[in-house]
Amino acid sequence: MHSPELLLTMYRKMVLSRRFEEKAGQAYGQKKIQGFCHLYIGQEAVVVGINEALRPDDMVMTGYRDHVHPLVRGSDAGMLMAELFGKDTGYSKGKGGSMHFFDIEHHFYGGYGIVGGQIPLAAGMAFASKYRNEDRITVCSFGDAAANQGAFHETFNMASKWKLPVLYVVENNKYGMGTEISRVSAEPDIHKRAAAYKMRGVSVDGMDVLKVYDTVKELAASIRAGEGPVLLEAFTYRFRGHSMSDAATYRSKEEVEQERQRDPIIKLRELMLKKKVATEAQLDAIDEAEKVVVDEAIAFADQSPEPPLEDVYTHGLVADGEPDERPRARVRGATDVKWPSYPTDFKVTWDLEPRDEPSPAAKLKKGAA
Amino acid sequence: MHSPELLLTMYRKMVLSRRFEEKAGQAYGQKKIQGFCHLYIGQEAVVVGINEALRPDDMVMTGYRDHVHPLVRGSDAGMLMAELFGKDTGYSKGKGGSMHFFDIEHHFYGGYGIVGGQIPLAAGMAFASKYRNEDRITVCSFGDAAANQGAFHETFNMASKWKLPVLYVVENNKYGMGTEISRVSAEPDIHKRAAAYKMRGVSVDGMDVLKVYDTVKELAASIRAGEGPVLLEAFTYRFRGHSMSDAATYRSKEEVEQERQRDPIIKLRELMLKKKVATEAQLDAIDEAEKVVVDEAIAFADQSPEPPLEDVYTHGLVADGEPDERPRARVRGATDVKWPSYPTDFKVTWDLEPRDEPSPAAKLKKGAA
Amino acid sequence: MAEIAYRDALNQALSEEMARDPRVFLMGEEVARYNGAYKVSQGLLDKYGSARVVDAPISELGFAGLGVGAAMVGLRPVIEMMTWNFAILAMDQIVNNAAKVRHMSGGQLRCPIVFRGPGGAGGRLSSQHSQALEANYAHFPGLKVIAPGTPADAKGLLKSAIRDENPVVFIEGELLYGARGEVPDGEYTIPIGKADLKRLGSDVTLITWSRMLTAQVLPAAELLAQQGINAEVLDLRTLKPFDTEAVAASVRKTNRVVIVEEGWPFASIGSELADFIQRECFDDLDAPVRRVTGLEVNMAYAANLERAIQPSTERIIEAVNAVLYR
Amino acid sequence: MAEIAYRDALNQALSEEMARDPRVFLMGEEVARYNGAYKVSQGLLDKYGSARVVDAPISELGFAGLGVGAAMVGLRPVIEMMTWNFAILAMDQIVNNAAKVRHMSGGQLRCPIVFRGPGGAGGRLSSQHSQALEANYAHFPGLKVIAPGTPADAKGLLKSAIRDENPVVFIEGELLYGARGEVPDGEYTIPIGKADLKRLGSDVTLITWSRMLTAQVLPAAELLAQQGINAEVLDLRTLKPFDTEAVAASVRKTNRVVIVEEGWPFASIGSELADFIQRECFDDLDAPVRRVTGLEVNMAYAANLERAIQPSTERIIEAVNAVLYR
Ligand SMILES: Cc1ncc(C[n+]2csc(CCOP(=O)(O)OP(=O)(O)O)c2C)c(N)n1
Ligand SMILES: Cc1ncc(C[n+]2csc(CCOP(=O)(O)OP(=O)(O)O)c2C)c(N)n1
Ligand SMILES: [Mg+2]
Ligand SMILES: [Mg+2]
Repeated sequence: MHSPELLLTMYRKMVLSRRFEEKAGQAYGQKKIQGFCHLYIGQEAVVVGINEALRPDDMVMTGYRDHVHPLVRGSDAGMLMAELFGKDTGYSKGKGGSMHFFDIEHHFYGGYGIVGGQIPLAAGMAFASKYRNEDRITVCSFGDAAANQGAFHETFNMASKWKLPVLYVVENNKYGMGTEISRVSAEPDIHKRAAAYKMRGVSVDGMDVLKVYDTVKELAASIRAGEGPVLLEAFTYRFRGHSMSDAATYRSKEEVEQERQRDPIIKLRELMLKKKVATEAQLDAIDEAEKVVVDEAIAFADQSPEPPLEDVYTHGLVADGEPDERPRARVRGATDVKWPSYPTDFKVTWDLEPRDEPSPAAKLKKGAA
Repeated sequence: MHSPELLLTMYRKMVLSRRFEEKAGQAYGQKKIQGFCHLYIGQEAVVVGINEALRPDDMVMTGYRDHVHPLVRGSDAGMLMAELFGKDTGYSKGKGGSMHFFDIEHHFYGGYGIVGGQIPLAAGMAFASKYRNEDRITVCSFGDAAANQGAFHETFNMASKWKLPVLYVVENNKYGMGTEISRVSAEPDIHKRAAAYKMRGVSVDGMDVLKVYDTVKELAASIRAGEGPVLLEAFTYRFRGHSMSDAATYRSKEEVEQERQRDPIIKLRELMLKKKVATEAQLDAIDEAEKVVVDEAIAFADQSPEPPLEDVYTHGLVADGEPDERPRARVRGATDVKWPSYPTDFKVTWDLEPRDEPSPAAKLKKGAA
Repeated sequence: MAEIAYRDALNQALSEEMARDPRVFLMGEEVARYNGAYKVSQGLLDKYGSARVVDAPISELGFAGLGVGAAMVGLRPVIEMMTWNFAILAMDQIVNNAAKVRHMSGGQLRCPIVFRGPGGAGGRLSSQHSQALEANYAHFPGLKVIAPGTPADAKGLLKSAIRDENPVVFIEGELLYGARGEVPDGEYTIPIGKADLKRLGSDVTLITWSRMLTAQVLPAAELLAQQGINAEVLDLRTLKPFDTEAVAASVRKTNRVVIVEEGWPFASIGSELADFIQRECFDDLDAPVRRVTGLEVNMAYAANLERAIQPSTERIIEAVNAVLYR
Repeated sequence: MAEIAYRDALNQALSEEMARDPRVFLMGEEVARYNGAYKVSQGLLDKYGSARVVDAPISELGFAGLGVGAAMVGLRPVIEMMTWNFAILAMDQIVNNAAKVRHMSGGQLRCPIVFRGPGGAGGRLSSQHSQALEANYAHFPGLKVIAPGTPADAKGLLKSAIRDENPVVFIEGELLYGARGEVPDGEYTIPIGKADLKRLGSDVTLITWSRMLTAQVLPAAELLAQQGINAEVLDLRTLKPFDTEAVAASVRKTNRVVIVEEGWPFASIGSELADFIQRECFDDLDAPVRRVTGLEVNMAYAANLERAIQPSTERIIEAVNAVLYR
C-alpha cells in the first residue's frame, strides 16, 4: 500500500533532515550559527510522515524547532542554512535566524519563538481557507509543553466550534526544556485534552514514519471534508538537548539509549531492506547524495555575504506599493516561483452560524460590561 | 438532615441578597450608582448554598458580579451599599465601586473586572494555604463565558497537578453578556472540561440552595482533606440583564418566564412551609426585617460623605510602615474586627514534588531556549 | 455634511469597507447578534452574514491571534476589543506576531489587520476598566497607532486603517461614541500620520488627541480666549507615526507648548512629544514644555476622585499660564 | 569584597532572603531541577525544597497570577519570567491585578511580589527574544521597576525588592549574567529609588541603566576622557520611581545630557527622562537633551544588523559631541 517511491522519498527526506541538523550543529560549534538553535534530530518521522500525506499547497507552521518543516516541503537547503548563518541569502535575509524560518513559496508560514504563539495563527489561516471556500488545510505543530499555554485552550475552542480546517500536531518529545512533561502537566497525554473542546484527539507513534503518514492521510481527508479540526499527538523523542546550549543531563543515559533504538531512520531503512524496496547500495547512495546537498548548503551559506547594513530598516512597516519578497527569485534568480495567490474578489458563502431567528437587535445606548 | 436554623439562615440570606440587589438597581436608576453594575438576582442559591457549607475563615472571591458574595459572608450591608454609591464609608472608600468589592475581615478577597482574571489568584491563595499547612480552602467563582479564557486552562492544570485546596465554581447562567454559552463554547457543559486536567468536575442545580449546600459540603471536605481541587458547575440563571445597561432582548420572554419558575427563594420558601420549618408569618417577618436592613443600608450610603479629595493619592504604593485599612473599624468604630493573620514565621513542610533522585544539576553556562 | 455620532461614523466606515472588499471581516465579543457592546457594529451581521461579522468567545489572545493568521494569508481582519483594557491579554499576539511577522519573514509576509475598540475612561468604571493604553503599543516598532477625536476623523481614519498594509492599533474614545459631529458626505479617507489643526492660535500650542480634544482642550481654549490668550489646538489623530512637521510648525509659531493626554504621565505619548519638541525646537521654546495628564494613580470609582484624576480645563489653563509665565 | 558574577549575586540575594523569611518562594519555568535557565537559582531547590522552589508549566499568565494571589494572603513570591519577552503573556496579571489590588480594595490588601527575569538582547536571538520592555511596566501606577547594571546593585536591589511591600518588576540584563564585579561581603541592601553616580564628571551627564552601563556608556566615557571630555555617568538602577534629585543635580552641574537606553525610543524611559529634564532643568540646559537608543526596528538575527541596532560607543560619542556643539 505504500509505494516504493513514497518510501524512497521519505527515506531521502529523513536523511536530508538528519544531515542538515547535524551540520547545523557542527556549524554552531564553529560559531557560524549563534543564539538559540533547536535541532530536530530524532523527530524526523513526524514532519516527513505528515508532509507526504499533505498536498503541496496545504499550509504548515510550527514553533522555534523549525528547520526541518520547510526543508521537507522543498525549501532550498542552502538558503535555509544561509538564514542560520545570518546571511543575506537566507530566506529572511538573515533577519529571522534559527527560530524564524519562513518559506511562503512552499507554504511554510513560519517558525515562531513564543511557546504556543503560533497556535492562534494557524486557526486564522484555516479560517481564511474556509472563508474563501478553499480546500487547503493548515497544519500547525507545537511541543508537549506548549499545551499548557492559554493559547491552546482559547484557540481549540474556537477551531472546534467553527469547524476550522486545521490539524494541530503535538510533537510530544517528553520534555519541555529540562522538564519532563508529566511533571508539569496534569494530563500528560495531550491528545486527551481535545475532548474538552469536543474535538477529535488522536495519538500516533511518532518514530514510525509510515504510521504517521497513514494517520495524517486519514485525518487530512476528514479535515478537508469539513469534519472539523483534529489534535494529533505524535510520541517522539529528541536525541539532542533542547537547544545547542543544553547538555540534557536531566535525562538518564539509559533513557536516551533506549530511545535511540527507535531511531526512525534506521527503522525505515530496515523495513525497506526487508521489503526489498531498495538495496543497501541504493540507500547508501541516497545517504551520500543528501550529504552532498547539505555540504553544498554549508558552502553556499559560508560564501554568502552578510546583509547590507541599510537592511536594518527594511521590512519594518510596509510602504505603499511595496511588494513582498520572493526569496528564491531574489537569491537564486528562480523564474518558476509560484507564490500563493490570495484572491481579492470573491463571495463569502460560509454561514459560520446557522441563521436561525433574525438577531433581536438590542438597541442599547449605553456601555458594555 | 438540614436543620431549621440552617434553612432559616439560608432563606434570610437569599432574601437579603435579593432585596439588596433590587435596591441597588433602583439606586442605579436614580443615578446614585453609576458605571457598570451587575446584579445577582436569580442566582442567590449558588452563593448562599456555598457559603453555608464553608467555614467562616475559608476564602472566597469572584468576578465583577460580586455584591452578594460578601453580603452572605457577613459584610456590613450599609458599607457595601456605600461602596456602590462611591462614598468614603464604602469598603474600598469608594475606590472600587460595584465591580471591586473587598472585605478581608470576612475573608472575601475581591471582585475582579477582567473576565477570568481572578482564577489564577485563587490558586495562589490556595497555594499559600498549603504552603503554610493551613486547612482553609479557597472558593473562586466565575461565569460560564470565563471558561474560554486561557487563565482557566493554565490555572486548572497547576491546581490539579499540585492538588491545591481550591473549589472553582462556574456560575453558569447560560449567557456571557448577550451571548448564549453554547454559541461560543464547543463544550457548553463546563464541568466536563475538568477531565482535561484530571480534575474532578461536578454539576449541580444552582437554583436549589439545598442541593448546592449538600454538594459543596461534600466537596469542601474532600478538598480540605487534600484530595485536590474541584470544578463545580452550578446551573443557574440571571433574571435581569447582564448589567444595568442591558435590556436583555436576546432572550425570549418565554425563556425568562420559565426560568423565573425556578426562583430559588420561592422554592426554598415553599419547601420550608411544606416541611413546617416556618410559618408564612415567620417568613414574612424575615422578608420585612431584611427589607429594613437594606433600607438602612441605602440611608447610610445616602448620608455618607464622598471620599476626601486628598484620597486620590492614597492606596497607591504602600509606604514603609503603612498599615492595611480595616474598614469596619474605620467606618463603624468596630472593636471586634478579627483580621486574618498571616504568620511570618513557620516551617514549610510541603513537598510539592516527591524528592526522587537528587536533581542532576545541569551546569550550563549559556542561554535558555 | 450630516451630523452623526462617532459610533455611527465608525459603523459607516466598517460597512463601506466591508462592501468594498470581501476580505474585510469583523470579529470580537458581542459584535454580531448584540450589534456590538457599544453598537458600533449595528446592523452589520444582517448585512454581511455570520462569517464576516463573528461573535467570538471571551478569548482575546485567541481571536487576536486568529486575526493575525488570517491577515498573513490575504484577509483583512478587523478585530474588535470590547475595550483595550481586555486587549492586554492579547498583547503578545499584537506585539510579538502582528508587529513582527513581516520582519521575521524577511518581507515575505505582511499583516494588514486592525485592532480596534474603546480606550480611556468610560465613566465610573474604576481602575481595571479605565485605562488609556496607547503608549504601550506605540512603544513597539511595526505598529501604527491611531486615536481619533471626532466622528469625521474616526470614519476617515478607520477606512485608511483597514486599507493599510500594516497592523494598526485603533483606539476609540469610550466616552465619545455618542458624541456628534459633521461628517463629509460620500466616500473619503483621512491619511494616517497627519495631524489636524482644530483651532488656529498664536500664543501657545495645545497638543492632544482623542476625547481630551472636545472634552477639555477646545473648551479650555475658549476660556483662554476670553482671557485674551489665543491658543492653537493641534489634534494628533495618529499617535504613531505622529506628524512631526505639524508639531514643529506650530511650536515654531507659538514658542510655547502644553500637551494634554488622558493617560498616565510616565513614559507616555506626551513624554515622547515633549522629548521631540525640546530636541527639535530647542531654540524656539520660550518655556519648557508642560504636560497635563491623568494623575499617576489608578482610576477611582467615586465621582469626585474620578474627576480629579482626569485632565481638566482648570489644569490646562494653569499649565498654559505656566508656559506664559503669568 | 569578593568578585562574583551577576547571576551569583542574584543567587545570593535569593538564597539569603529565603533563609531569612519562610514566606519567600521562587516559582518559574526551569527554576528548580534545572537550576534556572540562566542558573540564577542554582542550588536553591536542594536548599529549600520543592514547595519553595517550584518548576512551573509554561503558563506565564497562570503562574504570575498565582503569585499575585499568594502575595495577597501573606506570602512573598518571587516569580521568575524566563525572559521578559514571555511575560507579555502575563501582563494582565501584573498590571491589572498586582498593580491595582491595593487600590481596588481601598487599602485592605497589599501585594508584595517580585517579578524578575532577564530583559534586553540576549545575543543573536532575533526579534521575539530581544526586547527591552521596561517602559511598558513603568507606564503603570502601582509598580516599581528596577534594572540593575552590576552584580553589587543586582544583589542589593533584589533583596530590597523582595522586602518591599509593593509589586516590583525586576529586569535583569540577559547578557549580564556572566559579568563579574565586586560585591560587598555580608548582609546589605540598596534602597529602591536611588541612582548611583558610577563616574564623576563635569562636561556632560550620561544617564543609563542595566547592561548599557558597562557595555557602552562607561567605555564611551573613557574614550571621551581621551578626547578631554569629562563625562559624568549616572546609573539610574531604579527606573520607577527614578531618582529625580540625582538626575537634576547632575544636569545642573554639567548642563548637558545624553540618555542611553537599550530599548526602543518611542514613549520610553528615556522619553520620560528627557521630558523631566527639559521641564525641571530648562534654564540649566545648554543644549537639548539627546538620546541614544535601540533603533526603531525589530531586532535582527544577523550579527552586523544586531550590532547596528543597539546603542554603541560611537553613537554615544556622536551624541555627546552634538550636545557639546562640537
Ligand atoms: C511563552 C514562552 N515561555 C517560555 C519560553 C522559553 N522556552 C522556549 S522552548 C521551551 C520549552 C518548550 O517545550 P515543548 O513545547 O515541549 O517543545 P520542544 O522544545 O520540546 O519541541 C521554553 C520554556 C518561550 N519561548 N515562550
Ligand atoms: C477579559 C475580558 N473580556 C471582556 C470583558 C467584558 N465582559 C464583562 S462581563 C462579560 C461576560 C462574562 O460572562 P460570564 O463569564 O458568563 O459571567 P456572567 O456575567 O454571566 O456572570 C464580558 C464579555 C471583560 N470584563 N474582561
Ligand atoms: Mg517537548
Ligand atoms: Mg454567564
